[in-house]
Amino acid sequence: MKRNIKKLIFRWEFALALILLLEIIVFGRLNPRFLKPRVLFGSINDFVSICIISLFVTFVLITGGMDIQAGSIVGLTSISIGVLWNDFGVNIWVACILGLLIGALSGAFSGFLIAFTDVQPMVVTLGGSFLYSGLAMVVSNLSEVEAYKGISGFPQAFLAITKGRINGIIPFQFLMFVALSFLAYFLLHRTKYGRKIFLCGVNRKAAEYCGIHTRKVVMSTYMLSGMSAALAGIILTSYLGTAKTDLGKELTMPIITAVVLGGTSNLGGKGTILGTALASLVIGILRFGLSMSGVNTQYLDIPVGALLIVSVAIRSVSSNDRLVSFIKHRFKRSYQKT
Amino acid sequence: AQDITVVFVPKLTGNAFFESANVGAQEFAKDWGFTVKYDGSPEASVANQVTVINNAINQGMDALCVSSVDATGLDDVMREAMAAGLVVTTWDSDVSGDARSIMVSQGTPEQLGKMLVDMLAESLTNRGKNVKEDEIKYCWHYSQATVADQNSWHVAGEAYIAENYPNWVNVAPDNYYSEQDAEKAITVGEAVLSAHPDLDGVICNDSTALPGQAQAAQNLGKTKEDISITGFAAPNSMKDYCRAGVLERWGLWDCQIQGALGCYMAYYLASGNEVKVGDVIDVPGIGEVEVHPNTVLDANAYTADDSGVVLLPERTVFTIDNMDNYDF
Amino acid sequence: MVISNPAHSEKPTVSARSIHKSFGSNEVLKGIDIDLYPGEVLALVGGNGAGKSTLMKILMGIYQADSGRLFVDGVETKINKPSIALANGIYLVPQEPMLFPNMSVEENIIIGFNENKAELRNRLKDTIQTLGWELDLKRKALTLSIAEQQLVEILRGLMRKSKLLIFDEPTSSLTFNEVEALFTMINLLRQQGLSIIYITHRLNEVFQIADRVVIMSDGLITLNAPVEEVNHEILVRGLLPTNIEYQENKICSIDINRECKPIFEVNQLTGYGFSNISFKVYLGEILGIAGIVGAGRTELVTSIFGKDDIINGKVILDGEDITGLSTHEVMSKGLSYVPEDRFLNGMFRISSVAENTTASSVDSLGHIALNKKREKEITNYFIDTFRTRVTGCEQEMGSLSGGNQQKVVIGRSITTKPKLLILDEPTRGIDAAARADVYAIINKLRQDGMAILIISSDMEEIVELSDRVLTMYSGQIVAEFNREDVNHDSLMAAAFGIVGGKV
Amino acid sequence: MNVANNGKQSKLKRTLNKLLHARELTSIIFLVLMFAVVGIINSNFLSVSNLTLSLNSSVVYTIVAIGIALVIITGEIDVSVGATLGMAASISATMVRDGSPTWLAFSAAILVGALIGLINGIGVSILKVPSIIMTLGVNSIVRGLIYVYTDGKWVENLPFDFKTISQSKLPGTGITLIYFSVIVIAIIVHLFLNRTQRGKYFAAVGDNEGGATLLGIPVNATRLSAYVICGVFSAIGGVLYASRVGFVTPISGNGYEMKVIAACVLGGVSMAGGVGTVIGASIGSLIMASISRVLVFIGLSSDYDNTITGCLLIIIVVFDAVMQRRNAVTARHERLRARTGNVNLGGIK
Ligand SMILES: Nc1ncnc2c1ncn2[C@@H]1O[C@H](COP(=O)(O)OP(=O)(O)OP(=O)(O)O)[C@@H](O)[C@H]1O
Ligand SMILES: Nc1ncnc2c1ncn2[C@@H]1O[C@H](COP(=O)(O)OP(=O)(O)OP(=O)(O)O)[C@@H](O)[C@H]1O
Ligand SMILES: [Mg+2]
Ligand SMILES: [Mg+2]
Repeated sequence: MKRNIKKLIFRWEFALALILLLEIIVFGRLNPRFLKPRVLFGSINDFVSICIISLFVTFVLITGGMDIQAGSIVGLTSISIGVLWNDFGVNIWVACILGLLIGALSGAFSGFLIAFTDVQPMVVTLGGSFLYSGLAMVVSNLSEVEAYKGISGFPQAFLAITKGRINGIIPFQFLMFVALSFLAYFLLHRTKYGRKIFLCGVNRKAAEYCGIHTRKVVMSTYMLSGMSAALAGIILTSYLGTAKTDLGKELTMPIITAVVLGGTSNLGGKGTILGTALASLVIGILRFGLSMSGVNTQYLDIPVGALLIVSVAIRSVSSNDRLVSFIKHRFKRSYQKT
Repeated sequence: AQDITVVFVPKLTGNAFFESANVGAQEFAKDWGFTVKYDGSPEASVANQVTVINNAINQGMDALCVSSVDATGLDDVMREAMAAGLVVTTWDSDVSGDARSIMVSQGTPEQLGKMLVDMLAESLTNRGKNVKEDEIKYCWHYSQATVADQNSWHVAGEAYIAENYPNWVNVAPDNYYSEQDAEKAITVGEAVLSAHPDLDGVICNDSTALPGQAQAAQNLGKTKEDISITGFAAPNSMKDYCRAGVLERWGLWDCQIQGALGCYMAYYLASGNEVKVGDVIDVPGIGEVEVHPNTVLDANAYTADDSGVVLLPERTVFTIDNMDNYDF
Repeated sequence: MVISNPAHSEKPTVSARSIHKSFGSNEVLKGIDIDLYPGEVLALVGGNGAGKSTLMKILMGIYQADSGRLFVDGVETKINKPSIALANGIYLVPQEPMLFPNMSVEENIIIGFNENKAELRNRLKDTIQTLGWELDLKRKALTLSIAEQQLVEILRGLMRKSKLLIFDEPTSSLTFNEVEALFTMINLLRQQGLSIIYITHRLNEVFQIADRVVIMSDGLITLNAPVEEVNHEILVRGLLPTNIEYQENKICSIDINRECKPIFEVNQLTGYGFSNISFKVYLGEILGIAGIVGAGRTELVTSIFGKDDIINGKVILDGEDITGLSTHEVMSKGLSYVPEDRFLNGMFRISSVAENTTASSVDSLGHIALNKKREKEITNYFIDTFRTRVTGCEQEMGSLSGGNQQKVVIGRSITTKPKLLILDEPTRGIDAAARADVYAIINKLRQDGMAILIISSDMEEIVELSDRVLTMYSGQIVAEFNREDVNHDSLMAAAFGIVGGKV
Repeated sequence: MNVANNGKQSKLKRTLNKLLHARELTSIIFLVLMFAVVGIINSNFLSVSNLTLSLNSSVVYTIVAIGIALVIITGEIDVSVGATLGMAASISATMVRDGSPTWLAFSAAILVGALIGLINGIGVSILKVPSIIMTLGVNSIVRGLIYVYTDGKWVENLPFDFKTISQSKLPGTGITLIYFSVIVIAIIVHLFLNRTQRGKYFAAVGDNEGGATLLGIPVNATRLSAYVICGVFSAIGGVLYASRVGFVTPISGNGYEMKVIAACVLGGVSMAGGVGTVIGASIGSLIMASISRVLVFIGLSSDYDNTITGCLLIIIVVFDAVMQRRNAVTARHERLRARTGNVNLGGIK
């Protein structure tokens, strides 16, 4: 029992949860409005796409891959839904399903290239990020609405999926995030499929020798992250009430940041959904809290970057025996001197 | 009302146009006695603006003055802000009429499109072209197909050309884009000039594209005698090129006044005053402005008593003669 | 402090005093004292996980001892990184090759030297010539087999003009003649006054090369004696854990019915690296394949396993044609393979022992959700039957000693209950006790009716285990022996392509 | 023995062989192919003046790509180069605008670049923060600091002298002195990496860190210096950017990290470390820098900009990877085939 607690305390997720708590306390003191449940929970509306996508980009990173195209898929999905609904008269819900399909296909295409030709994932998804944002432009040209205008006027029911709040406090987006976190957790940590993802990430060759279809597994993770990006595209379209080609273009770096801060190794084989979920909240709440405390949006990158470096540095230094013993040694010596 | 804070939201920070507007707003607000909080994200995106506006609501600010990156994408959050008791105005780039009270506009797309074309026509005339009869080859070079106002000027400008100068030929009907990347603006600019050696003019309705295009011409050793480049950019960023004889004229409106006025309207309403369409308001230090119905910008616009447009400031064409009178 | 030993006139090159080292709560070295004298070859033997590699890594500065002192030429020296060890003339040929995969063999060997390049090249060519090894210096290291990598590592060591040269199981993948050549070289170095540590699990090598034997067990030195004072018997006894009865592991031959249909049949198989291979394996039979490094045995079985193209011929498993199927399909038809390169193809370093054990049989662990209870059962079963030394089934695979890792990998391969099990160098790097365990396991498996194909570079092993032996040479089968005819010499001759006195 | 065989080969043949098998060749072929196709569509593209312009305008990409290639070769990554470039550009631009001599502005920029590189390097090699995290964090911070430093304003009206630095031509050619110097730098770095003991450490560290440590190669120092050099080169890129563009915005260099990484990969630098040359990276930069120019000449709508950039990138890397793999497999098969049945290949001599 005691050992279990000790184990828990030394887990990275625990540290993240502490940071989150600390943020809430500190920002609550700086600006009491921050603590209003409606405000605090409502803040997730503005970064839920990062949370959702990073859950599934975690899968990709665990296989040892990299996904910097998710942001472009958000825009592609959004504009596709808009064009399908506006110009092709497709029912909005059918359009959403088609949107998910488009996301899945986009992810699968990059995933296919990565898995079957062994080109470095970062490069393929970099190409993908150009390609899909370009395709979004092409799709928007199919519409009679000019690209810059954005397609709006969606049915009320569609807009409502992101407007509702439970008890007027907890927004639907938060529930979606929680539900998706559970789904991702189950998939990654509780299923055979999830196990295969880890095995592929630790040693893909050995996984091959174990009879695992590593190509399918690797490809599927990109498909999943593509679908999650599509979902984020749907949510953003509904939330903003407009379908645009460039939605999500600024998400790439925050997504990767959330995933790696969550403890996922970019070398593959390591990572947890809980970590990613917490990290995405830590970053989102940090940005929100700083804004609430009056920090100008354009300076928010500084504290976020600092948090990223400092927390990961502390973690890696404290897990590095050599450095720790060196520091202890130093400390002891200076302690003895005084 | 005491201690009113207006949150002044640009499309993006770090852009000369918006930074100048902020300078103007801050200076005037000091005299007028309220606080302007300039808050925006370095990346122009709807989602980022929504975040900034939500933060303003949550912080309990009094008023908003927004230049929207999207014509409709901010509607919901703007309405939410109104419901939360904030005064919501826009400037430079509008949202739906019912999602804000006052818009401070630099003019309609038609006016601005016409201005761009007129500046080009004048430059061409000054170097001896017959704009009514010669086959004038021209193209547009700006930031991106997704940027709302620049595109609306382009569309209006094209319509104006079709009507008045049917003899002109657009060598690239799909336009050239440089994505607000200054270096790309030069590369694209150079490529445009090399790919079309017989080009007569380039319209750069983007404040990054214009200096880039001018620099490109300079790199290729072209001057205003070889090619007519014009567009919208802050005077400071173009003075050198104008002196070097690379371009003859370009334009903009006084964005400092515009920013200040937008914030003033927000402040005015937040102090408890009411404004109706047709009112004339005396703005200290600037002068009298009239509130027009929304239909001055768009014939099909939403009309209501409490939603109107202020048309100011006047647009200015800069040339070697007057540019030193402006410092922004 | 100057350390001297009455038995030696000279001062020791390197000495270690009361070295302690723990990884977490696992105390690996519990006070090691050791002296290394010039011109002496010290054989270091000990079970898997005894701490041999750890001690060597401490000498090399890769790990730091928790406490204890190191002396070089009698002067206390802090060796806290490899460059210091190198500067002090200490060089370690590591247990697992650590080459630069994208560099050529030559670059791999000469990098890090400050000598004149041309001279270095000549010296390298001379060394290779002396050894008589077959190595293309222009090849990229990533195309080398594990055995070839070991050759390169050894060459690196021989090229160094060091005072203390450490070989950590350098010959685990090598066959007779490479080992012979290495020994000639070591003798040469010994005459030049080098001090050499030679770690091995092959006890007969100890008597071939060593001047002194040191046995390590559980982090302590339990025996330190001149080689003349020990014999095979003493060594074996000294190596075995005290609580385990040593049983001379004679594989009892069981009756194999070669009349009925073979479980596995290869017909005129030709692929890359081998040609015209035909053989049959019967139920309960152990078929050994002997050969020297590069004979094409690994290529043969990996091609069967779906890892490379088959040009011609047929592979039949239990009546089904499995020629050219993918690895996944081949496995599901009932074939398992334990790869020779454990690091590259066999293990998941940062995964737990449990995850490693069940990696081949993930699909049978529940429907969609992973049945962790079942996983634990399976893992514990294998830990118990294989006597794997782990702290628990959650221990990270990479922190196991080599032998224990190998046991986990073998365990994994039978979780799928295969009809035919192919073991490629199954006891590479495994200690005597573990080897006995593995043999016992193999024996049990075949008694349960599994057919087994063993590839090994260790002729003794082939002789001891196989019911029937094939020898391969240059990609072809050159001889077949029945159990009764198998002996070391005939195998050796066949392995070099000499059958019946002619080449 | 093979050693002997190699010795017999004439030196010329060997050099030729080496050139033919160099990875850079693929990149050059693609470059030539791309230029040829565009030239067929629009012959203006192949004019001497346009070709020299293409070279000249790739200068910023090239210098940054050389820097980042060093880091990638050691097996790490640096996504802060864009921010470093922006910072260096802002600093040098404000200084020359406010009247400092160019050399001083240049030195200050380089100092800042080196400092950022040093911070990255310390984080990665000493604190052992994974490089993607470290540089992502530094990227955010430096981006934010640019806003603090410039107050979000553009730096405009740079003196004419400063702008002409990037424009002065090598006598008798259309090539700018700057581009020429960058190519000289590329060659020097190339020689350093391939001909010197120390230079080879970079690839060794990226290829196998453990192995490098074991051989006493100063892994940390090598990585650290790779980052510092990368920071310095990014800063040089920043100054060149400022001089070329003539004004500096706070978003200068945004997204350059991805473009130069793409350039490196196009030039055959492996993201896994250990493989690649700066010459390749320079060629890749030329391809990357030419894409937007090419599109103008093809006359395709700029709406297709990203689509085509993406397709080109994917096609080139996939094609290259498939070819490389095929070659490796063929080579392996040939070697194995040569072994079968060759009775002389036994180990004993
Ligand atoms: N990096 C490490 N972290 C944790 N434990 C380790 C580490 N390296 C080795 N160990 C543990 O130390 C013990 C000794 O390992 P070592 O590799 O020294 O054994 P060895 O004598 O070389 O065995 P083998 O003959 O199998 O190579 C083992 O129990 C192993 O699990
Ligand atoms: N990735 C690769 N690329 C090219 N060649 C390779 C590659 N991997 C292995 N090889 C070749 O395969 C051979 C395999 O190793 P090895 O010399 O051990 O032969 P083998 O058939 O396994 O011999 P043994 O009979 O000892 O198993 C190597 O000699 C090497 O030529
Ligand atoms: Mg060992
Ligand atoms: Mg083999």
